[in-house]
Amino acid sequence: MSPQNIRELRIVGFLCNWCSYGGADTAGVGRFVQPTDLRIIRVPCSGRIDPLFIVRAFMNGADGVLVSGCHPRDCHYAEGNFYARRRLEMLKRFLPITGIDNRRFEYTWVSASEGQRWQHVVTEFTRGIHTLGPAPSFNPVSETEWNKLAVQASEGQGCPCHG
Amino acid sequence: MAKIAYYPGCSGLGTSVEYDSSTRAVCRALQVDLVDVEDWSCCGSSPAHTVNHVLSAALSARNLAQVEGMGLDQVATPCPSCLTNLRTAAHKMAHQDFRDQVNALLDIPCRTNVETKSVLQVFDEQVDPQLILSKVVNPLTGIKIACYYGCIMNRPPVLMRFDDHENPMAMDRLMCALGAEVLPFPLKVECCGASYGIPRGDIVARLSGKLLDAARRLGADCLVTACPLCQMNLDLRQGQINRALGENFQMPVFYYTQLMGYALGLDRTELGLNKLCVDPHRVLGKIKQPVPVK
Amino acid sequence: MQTFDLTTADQDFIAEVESRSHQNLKTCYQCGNCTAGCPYTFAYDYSVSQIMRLIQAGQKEAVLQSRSLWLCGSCQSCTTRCPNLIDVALVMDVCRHMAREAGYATERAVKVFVDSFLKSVERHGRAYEMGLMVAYMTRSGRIFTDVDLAPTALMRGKLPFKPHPVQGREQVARIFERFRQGGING
Amino acid sequence: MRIGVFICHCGSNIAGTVDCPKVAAKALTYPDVVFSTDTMYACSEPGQDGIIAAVKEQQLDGVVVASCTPRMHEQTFRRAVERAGLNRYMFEMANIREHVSWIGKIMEDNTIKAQELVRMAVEKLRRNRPLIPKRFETVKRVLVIGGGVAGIQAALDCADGGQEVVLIEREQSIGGKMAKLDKTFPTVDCSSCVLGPKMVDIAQHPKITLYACAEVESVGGYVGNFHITIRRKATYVDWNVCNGCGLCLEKCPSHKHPDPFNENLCTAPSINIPFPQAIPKKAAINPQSCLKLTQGKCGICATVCPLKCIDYEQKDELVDVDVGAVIVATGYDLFDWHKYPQYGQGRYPDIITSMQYERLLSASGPTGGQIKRPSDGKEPKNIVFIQCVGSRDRSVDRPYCSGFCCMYTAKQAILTKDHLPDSQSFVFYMDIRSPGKLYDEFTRRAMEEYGAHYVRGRVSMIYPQDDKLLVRGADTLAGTQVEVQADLVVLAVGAEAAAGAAQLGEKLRVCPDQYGFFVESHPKLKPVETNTAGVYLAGACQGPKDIPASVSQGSAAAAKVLGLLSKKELESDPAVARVNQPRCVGCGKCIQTCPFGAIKEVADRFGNPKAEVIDTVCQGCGICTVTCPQGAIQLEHFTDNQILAEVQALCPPKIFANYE
Ligand SMILES: Cc1cc2nc3c(=O)[nH]c(=O)nc-3n(C[C@H](O)[C@H](O)[C@H](O)COP(=O)(O)OP(=O)(O)OC[C@H]3O[C@@H](n4cnc5c(N)ncnc54)[C@H](O)[C@@H]3O)c2cc1C
Ligand SMILES: Cc1cc2nc3c(=O)[nH]c(=O)nc-3n(C[C@H](O)[C@H](O)[C@H](O)COP(=O)(O)OP(=O)(O)OC[C@H]3O[C@@H](n4cnc5c(N)ncnc54)[C@H](O)[C@@H]3O)c2cc1C
Ligand code: SF4
Ligand code: SF4
Ligand code: SF4
Ligand code: SF4
Ligand code: SF4
Ligand code: SF4
Ligand code: SF4
Ligand code: SF4
Repeated sequence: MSPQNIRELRIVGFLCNWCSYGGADTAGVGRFVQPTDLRIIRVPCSGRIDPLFIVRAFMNGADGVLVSGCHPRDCHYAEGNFYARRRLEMLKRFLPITGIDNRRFEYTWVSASEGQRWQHVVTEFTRGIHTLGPAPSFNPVSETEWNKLAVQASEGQGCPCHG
Repeated sequence: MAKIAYYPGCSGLGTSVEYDSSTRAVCRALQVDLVDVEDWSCCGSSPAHTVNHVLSAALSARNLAQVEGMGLDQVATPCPSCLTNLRTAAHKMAHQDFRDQVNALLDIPCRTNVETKSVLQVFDEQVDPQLILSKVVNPLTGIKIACYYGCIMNRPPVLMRFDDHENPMAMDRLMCALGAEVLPFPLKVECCGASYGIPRGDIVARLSGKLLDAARRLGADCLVTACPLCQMNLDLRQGQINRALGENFQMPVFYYTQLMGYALGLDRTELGLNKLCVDPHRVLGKIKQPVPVK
Repeated sequence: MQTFDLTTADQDFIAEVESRSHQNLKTCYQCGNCTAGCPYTFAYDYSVSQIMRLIQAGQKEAVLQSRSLWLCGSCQSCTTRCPNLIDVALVMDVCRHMAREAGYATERAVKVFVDSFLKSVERHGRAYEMGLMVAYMTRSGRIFTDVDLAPTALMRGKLPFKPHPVQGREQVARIFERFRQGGING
Repeated sequence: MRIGVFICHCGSNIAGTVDCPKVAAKALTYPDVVFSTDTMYACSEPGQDGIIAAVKEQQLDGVVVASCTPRMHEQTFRRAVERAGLNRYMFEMANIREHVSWIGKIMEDNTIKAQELVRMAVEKLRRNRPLIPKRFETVKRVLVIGGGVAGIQAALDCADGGQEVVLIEREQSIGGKMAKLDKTFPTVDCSSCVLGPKMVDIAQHPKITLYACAEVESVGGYVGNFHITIRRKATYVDWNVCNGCGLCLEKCPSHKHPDPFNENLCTAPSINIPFPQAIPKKAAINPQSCLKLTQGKCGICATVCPLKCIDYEQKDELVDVDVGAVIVATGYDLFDWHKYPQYGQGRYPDIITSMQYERLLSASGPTGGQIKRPSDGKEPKNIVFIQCVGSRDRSVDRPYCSGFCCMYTAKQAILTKDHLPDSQSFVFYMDIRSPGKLYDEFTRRAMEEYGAHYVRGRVSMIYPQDDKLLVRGADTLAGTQVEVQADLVVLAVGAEAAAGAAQLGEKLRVCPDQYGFFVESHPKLKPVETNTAGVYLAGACQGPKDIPASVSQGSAAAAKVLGLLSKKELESDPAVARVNQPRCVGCGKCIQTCPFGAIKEVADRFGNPKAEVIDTVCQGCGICTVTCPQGAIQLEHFTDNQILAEVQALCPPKIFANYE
């Protein structure tokens, strides 16, 4: 199947409750039409997003993952988004090692009042993922090896995203 | 200073020969190294862009390509109309589609890596003010002048990116440095009637008349311009204006380069003061002779 | 005064002006700032903000027949001061192109002047003022245009009798030639 | 587990583009779902009753509602399930309105998306557990920041309601912008006659402590228990002693610096009391211009002061207060019109702002209430008012309407005619915005009775001509250009966010909108609340507002605070972090990262270090959870397992089984 024939791809969003989730609501209230691929998981703060959630989404076949939090300095929890930025930046570098095209992962900042910006972010990101097409099905070195890596990562060893 | 390509513009060969010659003379005196654009052609002036933007850009781009051929990356022109055309062409050609359309009209394609500036901008940004001061031999002390920039030297600001677009000061600063009393002319960027002198002289009479009136109300001895079209409308057509409005303006209209050359004591024939229609000598006579410093 | 039928607004016309000028004309809220600054308003039939309004209303004929299009001096006052950052002068330019393409010339003298000018450039590679004047006077039938200025200008050597040669004038002529063949909108 | 699912139509809001019955039917196939239905308006009384009945009849122990955003009705439904006898955390919401029906047009895609969101909620709910909130006491004191009319009203209402109030004002006196106004629309009554008594009430109220020349230094704590540090800036005058006699002002030799209270139309002495009705009426020294403080010379005020209260050595002072709630009322600032180069950028003295004009009109202003133009002190005849200067203008990034300038311009035109019967006012406007009670009648009066000439159009340029200002504008109704030879031009400058609002917002964790005004919790239903519990908004800090609206909001915020503090105890959100002590290795990473200092180190019975969360301090951000290398500290209600369950609901495992 060529990408053009696929109407929807699997895109997961992690949004902080205070800013970006509100921004997505504002976009809804403003009836800013967006592609329907994205499904949003609400977390209290972008600092709550464990890079493992994202890795897990990809391992389970997500075609794209979008993270959005409050603008730097606007964080409801003072500095959660700084932690998030550091972790997610690391993750972006780490992804290729696991064989995931890191263009499938993006993180950004949208405030609760920026409905229009949210529409733009979703539309652009979805467009980008459609250009890349569906994620190739995971072809791990071996399943056991992957399990090992995942467990290792979940324990904070060998996963650079922690800290 | 690096060599700068020089694009005189068609009027430099005709209605504004004195602007061209005085510009060259002043540049020479201030060590601004100009080289004429080889075999330059008309930029399209004001008419071309009213017909079609690709055509207009192509007429300009041919000249930019000539500059590229000379291995230079800066071109200066005294004429704001040429400036606008050259800059607009380069600006629009930043878009691939447009560039392709333009290049399809040209023999030699233009890559648009040339920056166009007005000669005034070169003076303002690239010439050391101390150098100018050190060369002044006839300070313009005693005359009151109004600097008129014309409507498109600084506008639109997104394109021209030079000086304040409502109250430009580059020429004021130069004239001040030369010792003249520069009045705060409020209509520095108001249009003079542009190229409608021929088809609609009535428009020019009204708009240029307004400028002359504003200068007179301020008590200016003369107007100083940086544009061949403005200068022609205000000077050559001053008689027409007087007849149309029932006025009696006697306002000399200089090119700023003429006054610069005068202050720097350059050869009078190159300044072309005798080419001005409204006799400037009464005003020049007001200039106080410098007291020789001993 | 005319009555405009708003139900039959010419959507294609609106779209064409927008796409050729790359401006979003819906953002014009008719503040009049462009008209307030336009030095030519006194000579216009429709003020520039009215032109903007007529475009919004899809009134193609009224716009293309407006004399204002031909009189705009491209002075950029409107563009520079529009609170909605519309390049109004560019919109005027685009309408003028469309009027010309549609065969209108409600200020004939201006059109003749423009045509004469470009003819002269096409022929000589540079503007040749004497030739231009002669061409303009014969074509417009206004043989007395600026005759009063001729002596002054001639005496000061400002109206050379001969065109200035450009070696590459064929190159310039070819620009015009290709342009005419190309049917370019731009 | 027995889960019930309710799919809301929201009239046609959702049902218009989502096949609700189909979503409900699909939900029945999800694990643990034993009941599923669609409902017209889930939040309405019958809607809620339906949920409660279903919980009872079907013996549900968890409920999923798919409807609007949880930011709208999560609390509503939590209360409903509680009424049905469940724990309020055994409830999940799927947002199928804002995130589905309102943004997608294709029914089929929307329906599938809604189904998946419901599935996600079900999977999360399956891992929820009941949580019990802790109760804590609140401090019965309120902090009001900003002493404009909104802050004054809020402070008085709180104090009358029996709460202690601390009011802090950045400037030397309270009163804000209103203290500078001459008269106020739509009644044209004297501003200081209305405001003055309220300011005095502030000074005299036994429950109000006022700190002027003060700002918030830092904010800690949480709703009910905020710890505030206030910086009281040095005034170089002992305010406990100064009685505002004003002797020092008269004798100060350095009296040439611009007077900000009079909008720089005149000058003021270096030791000053900004205006006669100032509250507190105390002198303060301007350290930038005082000769003693800048050059070590002078000291005259210290000699003349009969009470010997001058202290050149005075330093800033920090004061700590604990409060249960905060009201932000920091108002607005005026747009800097110099961003419009076509209005002369200050080169022409007879172009002034509307606020400067208020000072010219005011009997206590620099001209004693006579309208004189700044350049030559002459009375103007033709006065041009330009509206929307720095409002409704994308080119200066101010696309919003400032709301009150149409009205105050009409007021100024009326007052102008009162002061100068021979004058003629011209008002350039784009639209007249006067939707309040008696407001439109007021602007009409300016035109009809006071003869103000209203011109619909903007002004493109102003320049001097002889001793007049030539104002060139458009009359778009006539379709022409117009010119006025004006003696004075008054710019109705718009409102923008107050300087320092961003920094204050950061301290209070209150979000600014894209223009810097503070964001309310909900534009219709929670207009004075913020997203930070216990912090409220009043007045123009939330968006441009006139005095009646600012005062209403001041009272509304006070009502909210009184409601909050009327409760003996508050319940803390139980969705806090919790340490699984056997798993914790005591590495202390969580302690270091928690932004709120909510985790402390304790020793277990073997003396090993362990982390422990202080429930009332934890804000529930979950930063610690991600930091812990052992997965030992988990944020309740958002545990790793719960979030991973959501991920897996969306992306079912492909290559290996769930390894939870
Ligand atoms: C020229 C003009 C005329 C007007 N005329 C009228 C009228 O006739 N009728 C009418 O209804 N409205 C009028 N208004 C509008 C009126 O000014 C506002 O509605 C009103 O002032 C809003 O009150 P506020 O308390 O919200 O804000 P403000 O009056 O701005 O008060 C805010 C206060 O907070 C203080 N502050 C700011 N930041 C801090 C901080 N970080 N820490 C501590 N303190 C801080 C400020 O110093 C100020 O004292 C007019 C406005 C203008 C510009
Ligand atoms: C067509 C239309 C569309 C609107 N759209 C919007 C919008 O999109 N957004 C918005 O913000 N606003 C909108 N509004 C305005 C909105 O309706 C009002 O702001 C709002 O309803 C005011 O609420 P209220 O409680 O003051 O009055 P009401 O809604 O009028 O409620 C008053 C209640 O009191 C009852 N009542 C009256 N007299 C008595 C009595 N003597 N004894 C007992 N009960 C009595 C009435 O029956 C009624 O239930 C709209 C208005 C209209 C007409
Ligand atoms: S200035 Fe701009 S917004 Fe105003 S009328 Fe002209 S085009 Fe429209
Ligand atoms: S560009 Fe044309 S329309 Fe615009 S202000 Fe100048 S003359 Fe008027
Ligand atoms: S619960 Fe939400 S979606 Fe349902 S009717 Fe109420 S507001 Fe609408
Ligand atoms: S400082 Fe002294 S002199 Fe000045 S007002 Fe206060 S008491 Fe009077
Ligand atoms: S010490 Fe300062 S404030 Fe006091 S009188 Fe002297 S200059 Fe004025
Ligand atoms: S209130 Fe009136 S003057 Fe002020 S911004 Fe709105 S429309 Fe313009
Ligand atoms: S969730 Fe963790 S990091 Fe956040 S406040 Fe609570 S204890 Fe601190
Ligand atoms: S980070 Fe984890 S292991 Fe380390 S102290 Fe905190 S809870 Fe314990």
